[in-house]
Amino acid sequence: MNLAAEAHQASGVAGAAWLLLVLPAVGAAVLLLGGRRTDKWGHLLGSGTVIAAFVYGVILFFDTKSLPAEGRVANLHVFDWISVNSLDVEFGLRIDPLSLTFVLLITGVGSLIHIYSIGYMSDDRDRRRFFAYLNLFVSAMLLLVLGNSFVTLYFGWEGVGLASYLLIGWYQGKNFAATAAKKAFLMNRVGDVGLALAIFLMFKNIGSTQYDVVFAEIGKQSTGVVVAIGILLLLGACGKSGQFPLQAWLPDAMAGPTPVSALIHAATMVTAGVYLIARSSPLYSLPQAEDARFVVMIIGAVTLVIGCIIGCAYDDFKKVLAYSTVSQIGYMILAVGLGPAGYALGILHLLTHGFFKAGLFLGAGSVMHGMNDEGDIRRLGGLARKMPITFVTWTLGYLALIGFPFLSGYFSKDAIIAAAFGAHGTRGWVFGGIALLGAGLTAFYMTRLLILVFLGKPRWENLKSEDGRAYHPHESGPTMTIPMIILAVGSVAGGAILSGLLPAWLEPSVGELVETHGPLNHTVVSILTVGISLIGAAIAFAIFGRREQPVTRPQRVSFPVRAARADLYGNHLNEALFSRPGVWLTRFLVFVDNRGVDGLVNGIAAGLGGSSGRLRRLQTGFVRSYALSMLGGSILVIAALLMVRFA
Amino acid sequence: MTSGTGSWLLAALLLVPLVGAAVVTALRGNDHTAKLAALAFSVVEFALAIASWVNFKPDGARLQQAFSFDWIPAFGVHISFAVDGIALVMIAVIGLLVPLVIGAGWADKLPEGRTKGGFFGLILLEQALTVGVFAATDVFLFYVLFEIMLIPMYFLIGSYGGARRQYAAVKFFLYSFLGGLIMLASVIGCYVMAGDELGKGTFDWATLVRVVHDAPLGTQIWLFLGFFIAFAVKAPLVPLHTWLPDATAEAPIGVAVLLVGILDKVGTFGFLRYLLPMFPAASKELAPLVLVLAVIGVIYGSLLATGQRDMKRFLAYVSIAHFGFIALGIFAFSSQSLTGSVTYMINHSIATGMLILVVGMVISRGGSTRVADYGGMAKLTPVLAAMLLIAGLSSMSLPGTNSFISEFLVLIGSFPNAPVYTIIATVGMVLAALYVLWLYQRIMQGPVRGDALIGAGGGPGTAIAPELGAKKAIADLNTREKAVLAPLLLLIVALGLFPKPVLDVVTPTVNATMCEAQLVDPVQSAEERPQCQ
Amino acid sequence: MTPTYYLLLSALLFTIGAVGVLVRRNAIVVFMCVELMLNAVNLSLVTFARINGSLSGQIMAFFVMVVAAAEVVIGLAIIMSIFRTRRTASVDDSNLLKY
Amino acid sequence: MSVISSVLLLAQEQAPLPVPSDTKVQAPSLGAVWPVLIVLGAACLGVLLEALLPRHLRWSTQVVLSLLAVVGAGIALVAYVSDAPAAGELAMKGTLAIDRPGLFLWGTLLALALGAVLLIADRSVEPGGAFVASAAIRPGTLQDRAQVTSTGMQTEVFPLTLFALGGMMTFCVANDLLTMFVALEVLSLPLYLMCGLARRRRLLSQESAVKYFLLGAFASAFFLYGVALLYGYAGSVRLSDISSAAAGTDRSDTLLFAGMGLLVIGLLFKASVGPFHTWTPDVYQGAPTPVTAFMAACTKVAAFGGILRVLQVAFESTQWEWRGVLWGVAIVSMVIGAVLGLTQTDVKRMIAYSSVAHAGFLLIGSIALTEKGLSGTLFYLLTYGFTTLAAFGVISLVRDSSGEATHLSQWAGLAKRSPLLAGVFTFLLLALAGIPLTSGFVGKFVVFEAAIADGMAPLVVVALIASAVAAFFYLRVIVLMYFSEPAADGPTVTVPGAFTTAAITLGVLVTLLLGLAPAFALDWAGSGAFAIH
Repeated sequence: MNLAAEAHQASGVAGAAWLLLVLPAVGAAVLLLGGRRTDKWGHLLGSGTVIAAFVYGVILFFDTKSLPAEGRVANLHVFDWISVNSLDVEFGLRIDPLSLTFVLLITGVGSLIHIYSIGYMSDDRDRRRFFAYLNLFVSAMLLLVLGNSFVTLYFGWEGVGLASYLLIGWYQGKNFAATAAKKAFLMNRVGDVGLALAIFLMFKNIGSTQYDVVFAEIGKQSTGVVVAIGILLLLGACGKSGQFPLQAWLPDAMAGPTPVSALIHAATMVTAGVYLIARSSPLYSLPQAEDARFVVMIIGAVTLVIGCIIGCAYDDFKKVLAYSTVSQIGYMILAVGLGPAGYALGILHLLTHGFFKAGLFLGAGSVMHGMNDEGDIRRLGGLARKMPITFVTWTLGYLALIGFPFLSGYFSKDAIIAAAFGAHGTRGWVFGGIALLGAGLTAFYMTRLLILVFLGKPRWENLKSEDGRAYHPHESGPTMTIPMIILAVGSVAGGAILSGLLPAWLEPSVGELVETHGPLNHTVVSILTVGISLIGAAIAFAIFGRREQPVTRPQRVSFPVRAARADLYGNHLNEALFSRPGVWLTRFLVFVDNRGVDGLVNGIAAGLGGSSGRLRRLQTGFVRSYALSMLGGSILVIAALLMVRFA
Repeated sequence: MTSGTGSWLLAALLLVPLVGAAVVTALRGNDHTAKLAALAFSVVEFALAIASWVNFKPDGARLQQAFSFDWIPAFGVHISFAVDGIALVMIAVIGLLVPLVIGAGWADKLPEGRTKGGFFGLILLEQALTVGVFAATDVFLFYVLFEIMLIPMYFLIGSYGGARRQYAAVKFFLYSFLGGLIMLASVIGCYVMAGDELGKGTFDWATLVRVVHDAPLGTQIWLFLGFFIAFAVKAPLVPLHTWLPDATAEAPIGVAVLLVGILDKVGTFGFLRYLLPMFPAASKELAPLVLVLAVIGVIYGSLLATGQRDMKRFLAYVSIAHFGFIALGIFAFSSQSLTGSVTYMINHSIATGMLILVVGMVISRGGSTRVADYGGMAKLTPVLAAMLLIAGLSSMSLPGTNSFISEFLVLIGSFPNAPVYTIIATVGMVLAALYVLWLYQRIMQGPVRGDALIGAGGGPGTAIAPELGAKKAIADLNTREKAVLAPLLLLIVALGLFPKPVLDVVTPTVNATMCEAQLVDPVQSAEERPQCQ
Repeated sequence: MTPTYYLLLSALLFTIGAVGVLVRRNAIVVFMCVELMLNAVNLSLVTFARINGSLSGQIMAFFVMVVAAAEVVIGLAIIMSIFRTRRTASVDDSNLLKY
Repeated sequence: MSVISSVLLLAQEQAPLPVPSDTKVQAPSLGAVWPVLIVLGAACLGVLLEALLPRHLRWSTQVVLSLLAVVGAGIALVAYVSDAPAAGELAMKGTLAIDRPGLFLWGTLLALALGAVLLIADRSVEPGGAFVASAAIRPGTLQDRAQVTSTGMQTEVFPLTLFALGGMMTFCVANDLLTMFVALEVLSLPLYLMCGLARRRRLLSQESAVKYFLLGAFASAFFLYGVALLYGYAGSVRLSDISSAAAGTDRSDTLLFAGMGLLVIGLLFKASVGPFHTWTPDVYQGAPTPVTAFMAACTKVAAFGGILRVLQVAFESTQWEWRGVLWGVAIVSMVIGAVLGLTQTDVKRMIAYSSVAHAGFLLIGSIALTEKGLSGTLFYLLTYGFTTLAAFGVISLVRDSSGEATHLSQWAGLAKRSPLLAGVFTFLLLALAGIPLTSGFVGKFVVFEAAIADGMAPLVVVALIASAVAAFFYLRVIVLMYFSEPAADGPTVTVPGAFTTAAITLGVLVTLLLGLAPAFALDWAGSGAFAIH
C-alpha cells in the first residue's frame, strides 16, 4: 500500500492551508505582545481566529471531498526549513482525509471551548493570556496533524506540549499546579525522545523524514529497523496520550482550568498518539511490523484496564474523567494496534470520544463553576434539579461513553471490541476479553459519578468550601451551556453518522478497513458489551445509589481500593526509579564536582604552594648550607657526567 | 596584499573596536559620554559585521575578505586575516552581543573607584581581540590573540566582579594560559614540521594544513593533543571545566555573556578550524575520547545544573552541557552534525546570552544570586517571567526556537556515525527540560516567597502589590531592558522558523572542512553530494 | 714517582678546602679554605704542565696567584666591614636574608 | 683595591700565551677590541679621578665619564661591526675571538650597562643616590644615621661598574679558559663590593656582599679546577684545542668530563642556574636595587655568553654525553624557580626566583647546539635583560619612610595610587610571564622553537608547564596592585628623575618593541656563529 505516489501539489483552496496555522498563531502573537491593551477584546480575537480556521477547514473539507478518492492527498510546500546536504526538511503540509478529520475536530471542538471559556474565565484578570495560550495550542496542534514530515510533526508535538504546560500551570501561584505542569512536560519529553530517535533512525536508514519518502522506502527496511522505529514511535505516543507507562501526568494535568482539560487533555492533544500511529499506518501495516503492532496492542490493553480500575476509586470529579480518558485512549491504541482492521475504528472512537468526553468535562466544569470550584464528588450530590441543562447534557455524554445502544459510543467502542476479538488466535480472546471487561468497569465508575454528583441527597447543603463560602449551585450562562448542548448532540448522533462514512473517507490515508471475522460476530459482541455495561451500571447503583454516602472518603478500605487510590502505585514507582535516584545522583555529582574535580585542581595548586612553602625553608640563610647545596649539586652533576660516559 | 573590497570591511571590523576601546577609555572621566561612545562604536561594529555578511559569497573562496602583511619575516609570521562562513557568523554574533551587553550594563553599579569608561573600554578591546581570533589565518597570530584575549577578560572579572573575583580571575587566567602554552608546543611543532617539509617554516594556516595533515599518526596525535587541551579548556569539556562556574559566578552579567557567549566559542571554533583540517588521522583516532567527554559533559552538566543553588553557576553548567552537544556534533563527522555544531555555537550565544541577561535582570531586582531567595516572581514581573521562560525554552531547544535547529542537526547528524553517544546525549533533552523548568518554577512560580522578594522576616512589607506581599517595589522590565532583549527574542523565533540564511552561509564552509578532514557523509543523497577539489 | 700522585694530592687538598668551607664558621678561615682550593688547583696545573711538557701550566699558576691576591684584597675588605659591624667574623651570624 | 684589579687586568691583556704551533699568528687588530679598551680605560681613569678630584666634583665627573665610556664603546662597536669579517677574527694573540655572537653580546651588555649606569647615577629617588656616603661608616652608629640623609656617595661605584662591565665583555669573547677565568674574576670582584654599598639596610647589604663573595670564590675555585683538568686533558686551554682533542679520543675521558663538569658548574653559578642559584635570592634582595638590576641583567648575559661559547666551541663534539645531564639541570632550575617563587613575600626575591626559572629556559636554548639555539638564546638574553632592568628600576620607586618598600603586602592597591607605575610594572610582569606582544613571549618562542627543532620536545613541555606555574606569582602581584584595597600606611611612589625615567623607559620600550617587531633583532642574533680557531 503505497500512499506516497498519489501526493500531488496542493492548489486552489488547499493552497492556502497555511492559513490554518497562521490564523490562530497570529491571534496568539497579538494577544501576547499586545499586553493589557488587548484585554477588552482579546477573548473575541482568540475565539474569532479559531472559528475562522474552522470555517476554512470546513471549506477545505468539502473541496477535498469533491475530489476523486485517489486525488485527496495533497502536499503543500511552504518553505525550505532545515536543509543541509543530504538532509532536507521542508516546512510543508500534507492535506489528506486523515489530517482534515483532525483539523475539523481540533478547530470545531476548539471553537466551542473557546466560546465556553469566555464565560468560564470571565472573572480571571489574565483571561486574554489564557486565550493566547489556547490559540497557541490550536496552532501547534494543527501543525502536528498537518505537517508532511516527522520533523514538522515533532515541531507541533512539542508545541502542544508547551501549550499544555502553560495551561496546566495556569494557576501558577499554586505549587501543585506548577509541579503538575512540569511533570506533564517532562513525561512528554521522555516520549519525545522516543519520537526523536525514531526520526534519527529514519534519516540513517532512509535518508529522509518526509512522510511520502519514508513510507515509500520503509518497506525495504529490515525487520529490526521497522520494529525499532515502530516501538520508538509508540513511546512517543505513550508520552502524549498518557499511555502506560507514562500515564501518570494526565490526572495531575487536571490542575489546569476545566476548558483546558476538555480541549487538550480529553478531546485533542492526548489523542495525538493515536494520530501518530494511524499516520504511520504504512509502517505498522508492514509484515515486518508484526511485533511492533503486538506491543502497541499490549500497551493499549494494559492502559485501558489501569484507567478503569483507578477511575473506580477516585473521588475527584475531573480526575475520574481523566482516568476515563486514559482508558478510552487505551481503546483507541488497542484499535490502531490491530492494524488495517483497526485504524479507522481507532479514529472513529477518537472522534466520538472527542465529543462526549469534551461534553463531560464541560459539564464537570459547569458544575464546579456553580459550586465554588468544588471538585470532590463526595461533597456534591443531588445537583440534577439545581442545574438541569448540565445534568441532561452530561447524562447524554455519559450514556454515549458507556456505549448505550445507538449513541455514539455504541458504534465506536463496540466496533473496537469486536475487532479485538477478531485478532487471530488466542490474542483475539485475550484482547477482546480485556476490552469487554473494560466496558463493564467504565459503566461502573461513570454510573458512580452520575449518582454521586447529580442524584442522591445534596450533601453540600450544610458544608462550606475552602474559602469559607456556602454553596449556591446555579446553572451556568449561555456561553457555557450552548457548547455543552452542541457537544451533547454530537455525542448522541456522531457515532451513527460517522461510523458509516469515516472508513471510506479515511481510505486514502490509512488504507481500507479490513473486516475481521473473529469467533464471535458483531451482533453477539455488541449484545455482550451492552449486557456487561448494564451489569456494571447495576452494581454501581447497588453500591452507591441505595445507601447514603459519607462526605469524607472512608479510610478503612480493601487493598484493591487503596491501590487504585494510589494510582496503582505508578507515581511511587516513578519516585523510586527516577526522581529519588536522580536527586541522589545530582547531590553526589555536585559533591564530586566541588571536591573531586575542582578539588583536584585546587589540590594541585595547594600542593605546589605547600611544597614551595616547605622548600623555601631550605634557603636557611647560612652561607655554609648554600655551599653544601652547591657542592652536592656539583657532585651529582659530575657523577652523572661520568656515569653517562662510562656506564 | 588584499583581495577585494571585503578586506577593508574586515580590517574595519578589527580596528573599530580597538579605536573605540581607546576613545572610551580616554573618556572615562565622564560616565555618560563614555557610555554613549561605547554604544556608538559597538553599533557601528555591528553594522560592519552585517555589511561583511552581505559581502560574503557563500559559494566563493574558502577564505574571503583576506588581507595580510609581514610581521616577523625571520619566522615567516604574517598578520593575515580572512573569514570563512564559520568565522563570519561568529563575528556577526559578537557584533550583535556587544551592544546588548553595553545596553544591559548601562545602569549597573560598578565597584568603588571603577568607571563605566574603563569597563566598556575593556569590553570593546575584548571584542576586537575575539574578532581577531576568529579571523586570524596565521597560526602564530591566532595563538598570540588567543593568549592576549585573556588579559582584558582577566581584568573584567578581576576588577568588576563579585566577592571572590580575585580567585575566579586568577583561576580563569591560569587554566587558559596553561592550555595555551601546551598549544604553543604544538604550534611550534607544526612550524618545525613545515620547516622540514618546505625548507622554510611557515605559520600560514592553509599551508600548514597541507603540510601537517599527512604527517604520521603518532606525530599527529601529539600535535592534536596540544591544540585539543587548549581548546577543551576554552570550550569547557569535562573535566577541564571547573574554571567556568567560578568565572561566570563572579563576573558581572555582561562579562558573563561575553565569556560564555563568545570566548568559549573559540574552543569549539578551534576544533573546527584547526583540529579537523590539520590532523585528520588523529581526529579520527581520538574521536571516541572526545565523544565520551562530550556526552559526559551533556549529562554531567545538566545534572549539576539542577543541583546548583546559585543562578550564575547554574548558567555555567547549562553551558557546559551545551558545549557537550557542540563537541559531539563536531566529532561525529557528518556535514549535518558539523553544521549543527556551528549553528549551535551561534544559537547558544543568542539563547544563553539572553538567559544570562534575563537572570541578570532578576538578580538586579532581587539583589541576590541564590535561587532560594526567589519564588512566585511571575506575579510581580510577568514580562520578565515570560522572557525567562522563552530564553529557557530556547536553551532546552524547543522546536520553533533557534536552538532546536542546531540541536536537531547535531543529533540527527551524529546518529549515523555515533548512535550510542547520540542516544545518551538525547537523554540530555529531558534533563534540559528538567533544569530549565526547575529554575523557572523556583523563581517565577508558586506563592511569592524568598528573602529577595519578601522581607527576611517573611512578613509582607510595602510593595507595588501589597496583596502579594513583596518586600520592595519590584518593577517589571523597563524600556531599556526590553530593548536589550527584543533583538534576541526576535532572533530566537526567526532563526527557529527560518534558519536558511545561516545554514546557507555555514554549509559550504562545513563541506570544505569535511574535505580537508578527509571525511565523507555517512548519509549521502543521490543527486547532490559535496565535491572536494 | 709518577706525577699522578701530585694530582691525587691536589685533589685531596681541593677536597679538604671544600670541606673546610662547609664546616668552618669563621669567615676568615672559610676564605682561607677557598685559597687552599685555589692552590690545590695550582698544584695540579703545574703537574699537568710537567706531564704535557709545556710551560703554559706554570704560567697559569702565576695568574691564579695574582687573582687570588686580588680576591684576598676584596674579601678582607668585605669581611672587615662585617666584622666592624657585628664584632664577630662568624658567617653563621649573618643570616638575616633567608627563605 | 680597584687599582689592583686594574693592574691585574692590564696584566692579562698583554698576557703572552703559548700559541699552539699549528695556528697561524694573526696581526694584532686593535679595532676589534676598542670597545673593551675604552671601557677599561675609562675605569682606570675613574679610579685616578677618585684619587685626584675634590669630593663635590666626583659624582658629576664620574657619571659623565661612565656614560661617555659606555656610549663611546657603543660607537666603537658600531663602527667596527660595519666592516667586521662575517666569520669573526681573533684578537690579542688569539685570546679573544671577536665574532658575531660576541659582538651581539657586547651590544647587549653595553645597552644594558647604559641603563644600569643611569639607575646607579640617579639621585632623585634618594638624595645622594642608593649608595652609602662612605662605606667605612659602621652601620647603626650616629654617623650612619647622618649619612642616610646626606647627599654624599661612594662614587667608586662608577669605576667598579665599568670594571665589571669590561670583565663581562671580555668574558663573552674569551677564546681560552684562562682569559675566561681572569675575566670572570674581573667581573665578579667589583660586583662583590658593589653589593655591600647600600645606603639603607646596610646590614642586609653587607651580608649579601659576604655571601656573594664567599660563594663566588668557592664557585670560581670549581671553575679553576675544571680549567686545570681540561688543561691536563688537552694540553691547552684554547677552546678550539679542547674540542679537537675531544674529537680524537685517545686521552682519558675522566679528565675531560670531570673538568667540563667543574667548569660548567662555575659558569652555572654565575648564571644562577639551579641548584647553583642559592646565592641569588639573598644577594638580589640585599644589594642596592640599581646593583641588583645591573647584576640581574648584565651578569646573566655575560654568564650565558660564556656558557654558549664553551658548549658550542669546546664541547660540541661530546654533546651526546653531557646533554642529558644539562637537561636535568635545566629542569631542576625551572622547577626551583617556578615553585619557590610562588611563596615569596619580597618583590626582589620574587624576581630573583623568576630569574632562576629564566636561567632554566635559557639553558634549554644553550644546549640546543644549532644556529637557532644560539640566536634564540642570544635574543632571549637581550629581551630578558631589558625587562628585568626596567622591573628593578620600577621597584626602586616604591618607597616608604624606611627606604624601598619591597614587601609584597605593601604593594596592595598600588594601581589606585599610581596607575602609570602599576601599568608599567604589569606590562613588565606579563613580559616575564611570556605573554604575547611582549618581548618575553618572542624570546620564549624562539628558544623553544630551537629546542623542539633539535628534538627536545619533552623538555619544552616541562618548560611550558613551569612557565605556567611561574605565571601565577606574576599574576599575584597584578592581583595585589589592581584588585586589592591599598593599605592605610602604604608606600608612596616617588616621581623618578630623568635618569631613572630614562632607564625604565629604555627597558619598557625595548620590551614592547621586541614584542611587536622582533624581526631586526632576530636577524642580528642570527647573523653568524662562533668563530672556531
